[in-house]
Amino acid sequence: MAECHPVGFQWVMEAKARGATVIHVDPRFSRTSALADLHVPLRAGTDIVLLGAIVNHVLSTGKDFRDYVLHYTNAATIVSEEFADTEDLDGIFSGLIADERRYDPASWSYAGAPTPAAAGARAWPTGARGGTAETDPTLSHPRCVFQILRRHFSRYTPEMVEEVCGIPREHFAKLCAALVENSGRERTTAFCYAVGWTQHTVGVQYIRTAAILQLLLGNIGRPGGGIIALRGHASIQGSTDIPTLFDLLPGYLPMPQAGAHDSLSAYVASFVPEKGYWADARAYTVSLLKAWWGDAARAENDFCFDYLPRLTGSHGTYETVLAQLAGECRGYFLVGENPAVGSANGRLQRLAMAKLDWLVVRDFSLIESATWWKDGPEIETGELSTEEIATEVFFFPAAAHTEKDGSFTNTQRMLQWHHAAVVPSGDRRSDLWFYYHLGRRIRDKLAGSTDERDRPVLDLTWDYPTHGPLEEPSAEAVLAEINGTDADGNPLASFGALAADGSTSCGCWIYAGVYAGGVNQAARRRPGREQGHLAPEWGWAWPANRRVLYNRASADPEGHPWSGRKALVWWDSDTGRWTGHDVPDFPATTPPGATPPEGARGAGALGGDDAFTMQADGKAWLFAPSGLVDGPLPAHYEPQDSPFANRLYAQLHNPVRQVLRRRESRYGPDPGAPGSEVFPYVATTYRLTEHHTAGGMSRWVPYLSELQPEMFCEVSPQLAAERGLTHGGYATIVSPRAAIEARVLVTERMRPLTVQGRPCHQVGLPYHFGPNGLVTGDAANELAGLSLDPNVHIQEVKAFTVDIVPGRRPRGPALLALVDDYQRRADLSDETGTAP
Amino acid sequence: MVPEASFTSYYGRPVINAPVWRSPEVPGYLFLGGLAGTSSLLAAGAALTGRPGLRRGAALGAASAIGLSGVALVADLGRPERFANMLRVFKVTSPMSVGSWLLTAYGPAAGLAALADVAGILPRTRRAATLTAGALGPAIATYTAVLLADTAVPAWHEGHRELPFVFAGSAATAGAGLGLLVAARPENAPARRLALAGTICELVAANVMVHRLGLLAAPYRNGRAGRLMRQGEAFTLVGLAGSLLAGRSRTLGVLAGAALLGASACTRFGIFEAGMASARDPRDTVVPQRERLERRGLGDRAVASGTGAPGSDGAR
Amino acid sequence: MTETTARAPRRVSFSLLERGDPADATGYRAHLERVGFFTDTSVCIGCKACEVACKEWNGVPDDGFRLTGMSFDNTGGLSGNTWRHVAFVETHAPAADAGDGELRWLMASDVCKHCTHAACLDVCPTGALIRTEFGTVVVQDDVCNGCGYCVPACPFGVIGRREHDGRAFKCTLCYDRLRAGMLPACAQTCPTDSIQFGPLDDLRMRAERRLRELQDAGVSSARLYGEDPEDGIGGAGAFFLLLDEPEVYGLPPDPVVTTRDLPCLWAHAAVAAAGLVATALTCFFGRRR
Amino acid sequence: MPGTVRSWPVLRQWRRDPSARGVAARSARTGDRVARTRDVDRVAKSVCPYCAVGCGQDIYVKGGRIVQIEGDADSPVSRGRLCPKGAATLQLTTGENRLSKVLYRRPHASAFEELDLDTAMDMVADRVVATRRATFAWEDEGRRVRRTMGIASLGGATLDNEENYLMKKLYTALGALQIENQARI
Ligand SMILES: Nc1nc2c(c(=O)[nH]1)N[C@H]1C(S)=C(S)[C@@H](COP(=O)(O)OP(=O)(O)OC[C@H]3O[C@@H](n4cnc5c(=O)[nH]c(N)nc54)[C@H](O)[C@@H]3O)O[C@H]1N2
Ligand SMILES: Nc1nc2c(c(=O)[nH]1)N[C@H]1C(S)=C(S)[C@@H](COP(=O)(O)OP(=O)(O)OC[C@H]3O[C@@H](n4cnc5c(=O)[nH]c(N)nc54)[C@H](O)[C@@H]3O)O[C@H]1N2
Ligand code: SF4
Ligand code: SF4
Ligand code: SF4
Ligand code: SF4
Ligand code: SF4
Ligand SMILES: [Mo]
Repeated sequence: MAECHPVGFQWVMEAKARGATVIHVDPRFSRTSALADLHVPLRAGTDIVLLGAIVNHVLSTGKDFRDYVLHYTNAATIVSEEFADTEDLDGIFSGLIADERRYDPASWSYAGAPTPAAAGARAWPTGARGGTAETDPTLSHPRCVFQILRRHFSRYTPEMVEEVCGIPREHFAKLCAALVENSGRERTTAFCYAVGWTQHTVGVQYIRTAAILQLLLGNIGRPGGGIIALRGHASIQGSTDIPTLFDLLPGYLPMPQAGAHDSLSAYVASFVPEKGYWADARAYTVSLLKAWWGDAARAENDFCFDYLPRLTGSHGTYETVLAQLAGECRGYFLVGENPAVGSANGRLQRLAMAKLDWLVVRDFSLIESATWWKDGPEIETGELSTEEIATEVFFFPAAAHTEKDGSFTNTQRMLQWHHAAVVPSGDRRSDLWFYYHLGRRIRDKLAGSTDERDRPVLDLTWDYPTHGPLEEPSAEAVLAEINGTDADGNPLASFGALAADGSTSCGCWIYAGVYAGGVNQAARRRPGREQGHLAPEWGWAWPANRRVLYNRASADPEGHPWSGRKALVWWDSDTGRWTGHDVPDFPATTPPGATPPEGARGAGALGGDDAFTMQADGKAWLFAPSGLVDGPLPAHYEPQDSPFANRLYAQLHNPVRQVLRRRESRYGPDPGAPGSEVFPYVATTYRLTEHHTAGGMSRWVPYLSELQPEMFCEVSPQLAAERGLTHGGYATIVSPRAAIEARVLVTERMRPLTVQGRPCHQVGLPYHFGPNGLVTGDAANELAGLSLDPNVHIQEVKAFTVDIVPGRRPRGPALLALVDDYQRRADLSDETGTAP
Repeated sequence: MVPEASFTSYYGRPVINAPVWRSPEVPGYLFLGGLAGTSSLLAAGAALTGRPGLRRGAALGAASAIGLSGVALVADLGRPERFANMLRVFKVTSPMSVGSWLLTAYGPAAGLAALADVAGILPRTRRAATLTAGALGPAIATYTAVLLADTAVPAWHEGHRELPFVFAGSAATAGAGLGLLVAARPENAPARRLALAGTICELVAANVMVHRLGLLAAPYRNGRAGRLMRQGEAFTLVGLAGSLLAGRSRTLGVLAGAALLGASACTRFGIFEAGMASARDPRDTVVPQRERLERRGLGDRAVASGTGAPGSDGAR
Repeated sequence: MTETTARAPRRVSFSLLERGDPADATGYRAHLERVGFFTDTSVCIGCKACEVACKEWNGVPDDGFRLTGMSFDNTGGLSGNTWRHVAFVETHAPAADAGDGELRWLMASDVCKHCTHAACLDVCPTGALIRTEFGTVVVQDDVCNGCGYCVPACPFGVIGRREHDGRAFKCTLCYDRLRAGMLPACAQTCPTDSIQFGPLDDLRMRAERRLRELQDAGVSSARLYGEDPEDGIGGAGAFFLLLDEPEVYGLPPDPVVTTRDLPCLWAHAAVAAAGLVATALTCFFGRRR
Repeated sequence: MPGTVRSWPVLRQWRRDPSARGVAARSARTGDRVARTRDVDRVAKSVCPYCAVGCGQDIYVKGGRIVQIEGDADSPVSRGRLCPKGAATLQLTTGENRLSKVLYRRPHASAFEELDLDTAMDMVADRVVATRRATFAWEDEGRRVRRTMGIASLGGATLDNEENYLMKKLYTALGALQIENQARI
């Protein structure tokens, strides 16, 4: 966190100064470790074992926060008889359809009460709807979630942690003690994570494990608690809320699926629960359609629902690359992203771009993704030749944030408006300008068309006011559309006012209220020092300017704060309302002890202790009966490329992870298989404080470039000795797919671990470098393969196997020969490692 | 002495910033200043004692040397066009400022003396100028010792008591050398005597200095500086011997003069290089300071420290 | 910052090593309280924001793009082109410390010390270097002629001459910002408050408190550096809390302003010059052989 | 005495600053120095463009040019602080390594050429229309899909919400659904 969120880290330092214990779990000793009270190095890719063992510790010592667990989680809920755990099936859950590489999640349901998830795979599980799940408040029923959990995590022991993660038992004991002592009524513990946890083939389950632990300890929805995602770019959160993502519509509404969602009703019915805020999803959807298609969207035509394109599977960025290679996808916009360096397996990215008809790059400088056709690594190796590449490339210089109005949503879900300071010069334009005017031109070109397929384009509401000499569209007008309006055209104050009858319009329901009263709430800047620590009048957080989600859980079932020190919201019996420091995340007048009336729907169906208001059952899920595609509980699986066998189960990998069968993305041999010794080390990739991601915003900036001027790798003195690497010299790092070179930093900060009785050396690789810019180096992502988490299709770049040898890598075709040679020695084929 | 093992540094990087002064400009400037100063002194003596040959030669030598030294000085400035800023203020705390003012008085005097002498005009002005230059000459010859010693460069600063004498000796050596070059018997007798005094002073002072420097003697003994210092001593001895015999032969006189000039130049260049070397070596800064702290009882040796990263050892 | 008027009328001092507020001795009638930095390296996260913010504000050129291999330090040290420099030291906790023998990564942001007795300032022949009304030391780039004297004079290796430009540069303690009532750029940006700016007296108190806190927590290696007005430079205007010996961070253990010895130096030079005169006289007027 | 002589510091120094280490040696320019942010025309309130912490930035504008960017002390997120990246924002946005011209590479060409912005926009609009037309599908394996798999887009996390919104809206109307951003990676 000190490395990648340095200014956020000031609050950690503040907490530390007040006596908080800071623990850093990371394979490397980083700047964060330097300031932590305890650094726990572990083998990359094994956190589920560590977290699972803490879960086990909490459960087996009875240290869970029982009142919290009982009321706010699904611990008491009884799970279907058909469910079989990894304990029963040696590492897989019931429902695996191995040859389709997927699970049928039906058997994971609550007994007699299938329940749709609030996120992820949203569809209702098969089975009868409407049942109420049975519960056992004594938590003793063998099929209640609590008991399932106990059994499931019982094999996650301190010994296992030592064996798998390489964390000595004393370290583990310290960690457990610190967590448990810092949880309960009076104290809370927070977990902060980022891509060290997500970029794995089981990334989502990492977070799930942490969620289970935090729920057991009562650390969610409370001040100083939570699982805090330290997200990436300035508006990565915003680009998820208003998603430039294939599977979502604004506000986490799912994109419709081909076959299943041919009408609005079928669509809504497929995922909308009876209870909680999601129950009103029809209103959110209709309002979105109204925002996009205005008067054209009417009840008679299903509000233009049919205008939406449908999914036929996963169409994530890596699938897109495959579609490009197949010649299916022919035009590509890169709008502030540099996949030639930043995405896994840069070579595949560039080979795919070479198949395009046209490519549009909008960026500040000539990043690698804009110039690969003349100076990419494949030109050097001879795999591609410039003259043969038919792709047309357009480079548009982008305006910077200083040159445009707009809002970013930060990692706290807070929107902050930035005001244009100057007008961009030359051809520099905002992306708002680009898309608005591109849309305008396309509409002009299609004007008068009677082709049904052009209707969605022509019916779009696309009349934003423009200003200034450049005809810059008004970002505030767009924000107002996102916020939405009521039947009279007035800005909405909150999503509660949305209707399903077409009378309201709203571009993103969770953002409703950001323009309340016609005022840009995201631009509010009442100085922090003039406000309490939540600073509610600075910017605007979705939903409803709420700063802590699920804050109902900060009070006990009776509505009193669990502790005075940790008060956040509470029930005020005098006024009959929820009140407190934050905007309560609960129907304001539902009393703590309320039981919902029969037949109630939506928010009205929430009971007084249903603190998790987005959940269909009002409870936080220790066990996820739906929503995840790779199991209702986390289980440790080895990374796709790993030198170690899975000590927990016979099943080596996540059976439903996504893999390719392609020459460019071959995987390493299974641990212990012949050839596995060819790639004996674990590599992990990461960031440096001084650079930014794929380098577009740092490798062209002299003041940042001078601070980390060249690609390097970090190795321990022991590994350096083993391989004859010299400090300051060069090393060549070879993965099953590629070879790169890097300067060597020999440092004790890289510590060899003992895993399964043998030494485990890890190689650290910053991933910011590439061939263009002021400072250069081989890109770490050349080494990475395409093995993805099946839930969110994220690539595994935090743990893979490599070999490392002294000296620079060969140039030209000899580089390919080197990799071929390694592949031959390891006996790799396109099939290696791809079994479920 | 602090044991070897406990010397630590930051990756062997120097603690102080080494002078940015270039060679040969700056050591040349030091040498030429010494040469000019003593030459003026000789010229004045010659004027007072009626040795016109020596007077003219020395005055001309002084003027040329100081002229050249001015060029060397300006050449070394980062912003030569701002040379005049040297006279913006007068600072006793700055030997360079003091030197600049000295030069401002001395330079014209030396120039005038030489000009008048060569042209054979304005005898009274010439006499006044020669005596003025003669009076300022010793200051010109020695202030540069203060200039060097008033820095954080260990090999210079720690030698600050002896350095003026080394410089005075070396200036005398150079002046005498010039005297021997420009004047023949019998006018060169004072130069021969001065050679004797100068070389002895230079040898003794330099040896005392280096000896007293302890650890910091190393920069004077090793490397380029060491070679220059040894070469200087050799020249000194040759010059000394030559000057003792110079009464007999003009050729020997000229040779001795050249050797003496060489000796003085080597010493100044050597001292310059020794300073540069010691500035670059963190040990020269750290160890004496550590010892000093220890003597005051402030050493904090309880803390074992070391920069763990490879290549961080500053051991020489 | 408050105007200190109580101490007027000012004493005009000529002494080289005056005590008290250095702005007094340099002609400022109604000057401001002396300000400086307390850099608490125990909370430094080595982010180098201070280096960047300084360069942005002051338009300092980059220092070249070289990987040094010195941990994460690639600017190497203070110079004309780097006025804040973050050192990275990979070491182990001392045996006596709380974290006995553990790997430590020390980070420390170094800067000009704005010495009470500033050698650079003393030796500058042009008056380019001056003491300001804040008690800080700045180079005036419109005056400096690049003589380079300040460079080896500084006992900390702070000031440097910029190639191509020829003038000497160093931290100005953001003189122009102070005059506008703003924080120095580096202090303003420092995420963890490792760089604290303020009146020197306040800072000394804060530093003492922090030192006690750390020592009570078992960090026996914590010590202050440069805060003592009795030290060889009369106390630094920018002082530090360190977790190891100064030289480990590249700082001199016992810095001394060289001008402290200047009277002695001038005396020796005078004797030497007199000796030269005497010798010459003897040579001319002594008994002829 | 003429003014230039009178302002000669060596004459001034004897009055108040005999050692010439302070007020006497001060140049007129030094005497006038003050932060360039003091007399700006405008301060635009902004947010750091790098990471999701969302630190506040103040952008100082003078004569239509940005003269300084620094942390906004009012921000409860950052309290005026910026990390090295945030602190380098001035150089990022005003540095000489940012391009300002549209560039175009023809098929098989070995270099970029400059292209007029208007022409470029029109060409891209043409490409979109043509590719969409050529690749539009109403059905996939008998299921209605109403889409084009011919056009994809990547990026969004560095952009504003409003920009992402227009992108998603336009692409969806066009039937393009391979719309992705950094959230995936
Ligand atoms: N300076 C800087 N800041 C940034 C960025 C940047 O590029 N530079 N990028 C921004 C973006 S886009 C993002 S997404 C965030 C990412 O922020 P982070 O997630 O903090 O970034 P990383 O450095 O990639 O990874 C974090 C750590 O995970 C560790 N790690 C690797 N494998 C494992 C593992 O299996 N388990 C555990 N526990 N740790 C592991 C790595 O050693 C590394 O120290 O940062 C944002 N902030
Ligand atoms: N091996 C490995 N690979 C990784 C990761 C890892 O940890 N390890 N992390 C992954 C993560 S979390 C991320 S987020 C990605 C990042 O990977 P990318 O997103 O590909 O990398 P960036 O360099 O951030 O690219 C963003 C580009 O947007 C440009 N830009 C900035 N502002 C604007 C704007 O307003 N408009 C336009 N049009 N362009 C703009 C920048 O100049 C920059 O070139 O890398 C991923 N890849
Ligand atoms: S640290 Fe060096 S540069 Fe700074 S004031 Fe002291 S002597 Fe001058
Ligand atoms: S280089 Fe400039 S600042 Fe340094 S001493 Fe010379 S004139 Fe003064
Ligand atoms: S005070 Fe100003 S000039 Fe000095 S280091 Fe900090 S930012 Fe740079
Ligand atoms: S800005 Fe602060 S925390 Fe960052 S390196 Fe500088 S002193 Fe350390
Ligand atoms: S200043 Fe640094 S921490 Fe703050 S938003 Fe920018 S990049 Fe993130
Ligand atoms: Mo990211």
